[in-house]
Amino acid sequence: MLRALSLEPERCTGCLQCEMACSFENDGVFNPAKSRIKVFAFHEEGRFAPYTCTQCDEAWCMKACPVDAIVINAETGSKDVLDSVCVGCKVCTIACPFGTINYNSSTGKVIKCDLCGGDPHCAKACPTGAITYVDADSTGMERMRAWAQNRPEAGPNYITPVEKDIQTYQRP
Amino acid sequence: MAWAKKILRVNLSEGSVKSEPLNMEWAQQYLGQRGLASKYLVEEIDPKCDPLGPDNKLIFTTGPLTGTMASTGGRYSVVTKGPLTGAIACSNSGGYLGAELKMAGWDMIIFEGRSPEPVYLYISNDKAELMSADGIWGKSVWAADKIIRAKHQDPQIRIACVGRSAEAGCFYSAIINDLHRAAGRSGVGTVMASKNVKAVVCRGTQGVGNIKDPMAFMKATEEGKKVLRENAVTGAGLPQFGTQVLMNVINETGALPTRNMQEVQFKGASKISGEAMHEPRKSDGKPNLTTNAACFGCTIACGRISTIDKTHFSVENKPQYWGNSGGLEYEAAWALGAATGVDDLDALTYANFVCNEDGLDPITFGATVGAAMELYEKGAITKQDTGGIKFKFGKAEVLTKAVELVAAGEGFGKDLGLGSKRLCEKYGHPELSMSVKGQEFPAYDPRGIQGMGLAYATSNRGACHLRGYTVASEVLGIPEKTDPLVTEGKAGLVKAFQDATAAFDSAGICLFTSFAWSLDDVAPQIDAACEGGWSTEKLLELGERVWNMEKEFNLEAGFTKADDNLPPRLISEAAGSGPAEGKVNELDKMLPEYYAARGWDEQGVPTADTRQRLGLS
Amino acid sequence: MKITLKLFATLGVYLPTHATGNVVELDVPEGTTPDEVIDRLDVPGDLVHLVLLNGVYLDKNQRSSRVLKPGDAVAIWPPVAGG
Amino acid sequence: MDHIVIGAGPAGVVAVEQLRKHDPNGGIVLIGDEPEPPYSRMAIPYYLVKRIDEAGTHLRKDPGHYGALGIEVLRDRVSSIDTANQEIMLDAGSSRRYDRLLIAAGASPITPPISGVDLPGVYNCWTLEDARSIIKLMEPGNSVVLVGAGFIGCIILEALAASGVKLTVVETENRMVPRMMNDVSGGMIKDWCSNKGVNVLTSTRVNAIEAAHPLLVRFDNGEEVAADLVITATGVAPNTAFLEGSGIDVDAGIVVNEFLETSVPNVYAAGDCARGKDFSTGGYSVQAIQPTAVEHGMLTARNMVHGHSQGNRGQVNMNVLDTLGLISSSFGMWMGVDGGDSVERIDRDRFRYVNLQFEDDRIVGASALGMTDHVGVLRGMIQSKTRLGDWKEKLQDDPTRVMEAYLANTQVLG
Repeated sequence: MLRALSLEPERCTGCLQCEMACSFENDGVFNPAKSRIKVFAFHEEGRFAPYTCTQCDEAWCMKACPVDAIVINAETGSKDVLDSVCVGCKVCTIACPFGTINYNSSTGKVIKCDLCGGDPHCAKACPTGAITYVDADSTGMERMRAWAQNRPEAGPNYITPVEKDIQTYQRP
Repeated sequence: MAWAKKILRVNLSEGSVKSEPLNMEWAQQYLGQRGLASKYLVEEIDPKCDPLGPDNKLIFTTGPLTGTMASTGGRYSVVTKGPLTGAIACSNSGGYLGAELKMAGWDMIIFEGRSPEPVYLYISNDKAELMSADGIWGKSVWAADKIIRAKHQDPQIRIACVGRSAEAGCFYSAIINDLHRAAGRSGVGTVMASKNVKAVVCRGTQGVGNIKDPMAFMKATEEGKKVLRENAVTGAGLPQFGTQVLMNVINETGALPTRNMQEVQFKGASKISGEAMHEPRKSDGKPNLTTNAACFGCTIACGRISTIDKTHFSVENKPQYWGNSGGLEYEAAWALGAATGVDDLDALTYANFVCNEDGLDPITFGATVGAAMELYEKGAITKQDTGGIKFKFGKAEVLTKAVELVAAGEGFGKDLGLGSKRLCEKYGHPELSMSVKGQEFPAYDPRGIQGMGLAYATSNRGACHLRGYTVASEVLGIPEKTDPLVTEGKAGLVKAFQDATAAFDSAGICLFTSFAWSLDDVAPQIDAACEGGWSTEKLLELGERVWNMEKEFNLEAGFTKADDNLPPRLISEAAGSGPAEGKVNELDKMLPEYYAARGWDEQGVPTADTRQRLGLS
Repeated sequence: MKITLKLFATLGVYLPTHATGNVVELDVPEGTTPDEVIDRLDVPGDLVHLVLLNGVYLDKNQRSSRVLKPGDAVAIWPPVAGG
Repeated sequence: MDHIVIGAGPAGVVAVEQLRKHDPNGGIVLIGDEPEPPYSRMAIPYYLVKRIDEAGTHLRKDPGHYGALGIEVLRDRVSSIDTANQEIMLDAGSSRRYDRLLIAAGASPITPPISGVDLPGVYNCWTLEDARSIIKLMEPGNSVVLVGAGFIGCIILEALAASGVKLTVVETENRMVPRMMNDVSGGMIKDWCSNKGVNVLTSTRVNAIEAAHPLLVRFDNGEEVAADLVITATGVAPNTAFLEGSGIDVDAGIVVNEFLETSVPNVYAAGDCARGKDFSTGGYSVQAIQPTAVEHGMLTARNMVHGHSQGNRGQVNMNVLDTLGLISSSFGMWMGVDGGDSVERIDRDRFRYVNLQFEDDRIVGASALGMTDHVGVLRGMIQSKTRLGDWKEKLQDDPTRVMEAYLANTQVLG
């Protein structure tokens, strides 16, 4: 069964261990600026929200890529950037409606979460269980609920980011 | 390695910024952060210089573990000659700024001279520039933060800033980073403002990559995190209740300094305690505490994020204070509460917010208000002096007004901004200042915790709990329980805590790890990160070297044995209640033992043997 | 006889409902020890870390031997620290 | 069912793949008139700087990709369409019947009405063939004049500058990328390029190109520049000439309805040649951008096979551009809407710029310089019409916090 990253903002303390683990795994340095997962701080609200690619079925990034540099990992279902093919045109970065694929100016390529090939280091590094790697199906309900609260006025027959694409959220 | 091996030297008088290599020979002797920056300060300034003059220097410094995956590896310190004390000052802060500095590729920033115009330093990786502080000078930290962010258009920049209090010359202004983390004590913010520097704004995207043995480092840091996770204090106690859990502990122990240390127990303690922060309020049903939060890299997450009841008098019609921000830590809650006799949790939280908003050390501020209240009680100051405010113990309205005045540097706030020593001297009662070397005590009465009396008296930056926290042993039983009411063995205990603490403070990690970690847990992490073979023994010796170096700076600055002392109240007026009832602090018994244990002569001067043993030249 | 029991931090949930704040007055038989009071309220033993009798630290081995006197105050914390 | 797709660009290629998905057994023919396998014009700049070889520009890397899907790829050119009989006529002389036809014929560069544009050494930069010719003249030290600083001109600008040529860019409007950036940000891109040694002439026209040195470009301000190579990039126009007489309505692009069907039943249009629905305006216009081509391709394939179940809510017009390291992007109604609010932050010294346009409490448009992290969320918020509530005010205070605004309004933050 496919697994997905489950993100629970309520458990996040903003320590950024996930960002360091991610950048260390991918680039060999501790560098949150190059992390594929990002913790956003909400100071006034007293909240932190870890956020990364949901490996959405629509795969906006993959479809927008003009050179076929983003492919589905058959094992994990993640959408992976092939560095050898990516030309750095950045079309995917504006196409992804979740803002989770970014241009890395030091390599001239784009970067996104690839689930570390099925062993996501961010989840391993998270000290509070705010990031866990779980069976994909178990995250579905909450995603739909989150989306339903923010559904645009348009009816269901329109092409737009749809429920299954919305980041998972689960109350502990 | 882990060091960036680069220092940013900012000559404010010339308006120049330049990069220079880190002195790696010193790095082997002093590691980083507190130790290494103190070495630079000691080498570069005249200990007799005016702390607020251009000859003083201000050093922002990280440690080798700052910006790494080591738990709590996000610390930085600010080292300078402190204006509150005239002694060497080193104030340590968490948040995210320290790691960002490292990510930008810098171990340290050394500010020297004085800028002719208000400026701020903008660092973007290896580029650094001084920029005009027009538009932010005269603004609070919180207001300036917004303006700077809007200007630089980068939500990820990190900012350390001084508030209006520092600009107004308050002697105990802090440097606030990330809105509510503080390099808090000794007036390091005052020094920054005296140099016409409003803020350090940093964005680092280079990361920290020069780890000596990355795989060994990941293993060592993971083991360290496991120890923190499995330890009941760092794994559960601190995240759940924060440091504020101590309020009731210390009150029960009879060591909660109350009303300018006239008493050792506070009836209102439970109302301002960590437990009280969890209680739903009557008015809005929400607790004071929203959540706990971590600093960069911290797997403990003891930070408090709080709100104030919107209907509370302090914030009525002031929506800017209705959101969440940094809540009360134990020391702040004590100073703003017990020291002043105020037991209104929301008033304390408001005062704490304002301390962050305008960059004040809440410990010195609260203690100074407590001193002012006693001066008022004694008739030494009157309503004429205070601008009409009745400075009575226990009045929440006095506390909230006072913090606003000091924050803005207005009215009686100017007097309160002097700190308790100068304030009490000004009004003819120097004995009423509860301070050592001009710096106010934190939240542990040395009559009820004897070792803390010695720790305060000998602390190189003036009275301080973060230089030798023997409370851990004397009250909490970490690592081993000792009797708080006896003096025997305390000299050695204080020395051991002081030396170990200096090592922790030089590494880039938080002292709170020491509730679970010994240096045996720290050494493998440093050793995997840094060249040079780092053992527990080497770290302990480094800690002792740092301590002695700081001491020698103070001696050259003019401090003597007479300054290793406590206010007369604590050695002559007995505690009136609790387990310590009838006791005073017996510093006179402990101090000679301490000097001997340190290898110092009877005047508290390191002997030639000691200096040689530690490699101090 | 009457004694005062204070359960702090996470132990607060083990207080009887009539407790105010973290404090409750209890009627206990003469000869009661701190450990017996702890057992009576079903406080898990591994959470009992810091025990103060009238503000004075009680070592683990004293908790079952020390006999309480009328008016004694026992305060208990789980593992905590601060500073 | 037999499907014919005219045009082997992104819209056509995505369409045939999706057609196969929706119609496992249908006949599918993809017709392209260029000799290469289907490739991406977006990749040409990277081919010019030799970061990739020709194969690196191909839309699909596996040569057997189309065959494996049972898609016939035909190199030919459609000369006309007989919509009454559902047939297309090919240049090669044959004809083919279709049940469903998709026109994804793309666009062609407009040759500016300047004397001398037909001289040797003057090229468009549109096809791989153009690129091959240009590469030969991109010798370091050579003088190159780029006519037009629109999106197409700017994407090859970096390649030209990187190759070490002496580069002059001339643009009739007062700024660079005028259809993507306003005066301020377009001006900042000009400053950036000028600082990097590119000679940028705005509000300037080319009067003539003459055969001398080998070329001489004369401007309307009286100046002239000697050039080894002149590249014109003055816009593109939909390829619709072959539709004459087909009965398919064309009006500055092929007219389609919300199902991307043309005025003739069973004939659809997609990509650069189609006047598709604009998400922001609700009106119909040509959006010659890669993501729109792809979305059109997907939508038409579904509608061709399953009928009109899937309406088109419209595509958000958006662009991203890298001019010598300065990254710019624009989304939707970046120029604003009547009665809307906006916020703009300008830092000329550090080349940072952000502009958000609101209608009510929703973002309807944005443009930025130097913003690369999480920038796609602007598209997401525009397209999902995310209500911002009190975050509108927060964004007006600090418009860079778009990701937080999105999360705060779509996640349950405890």
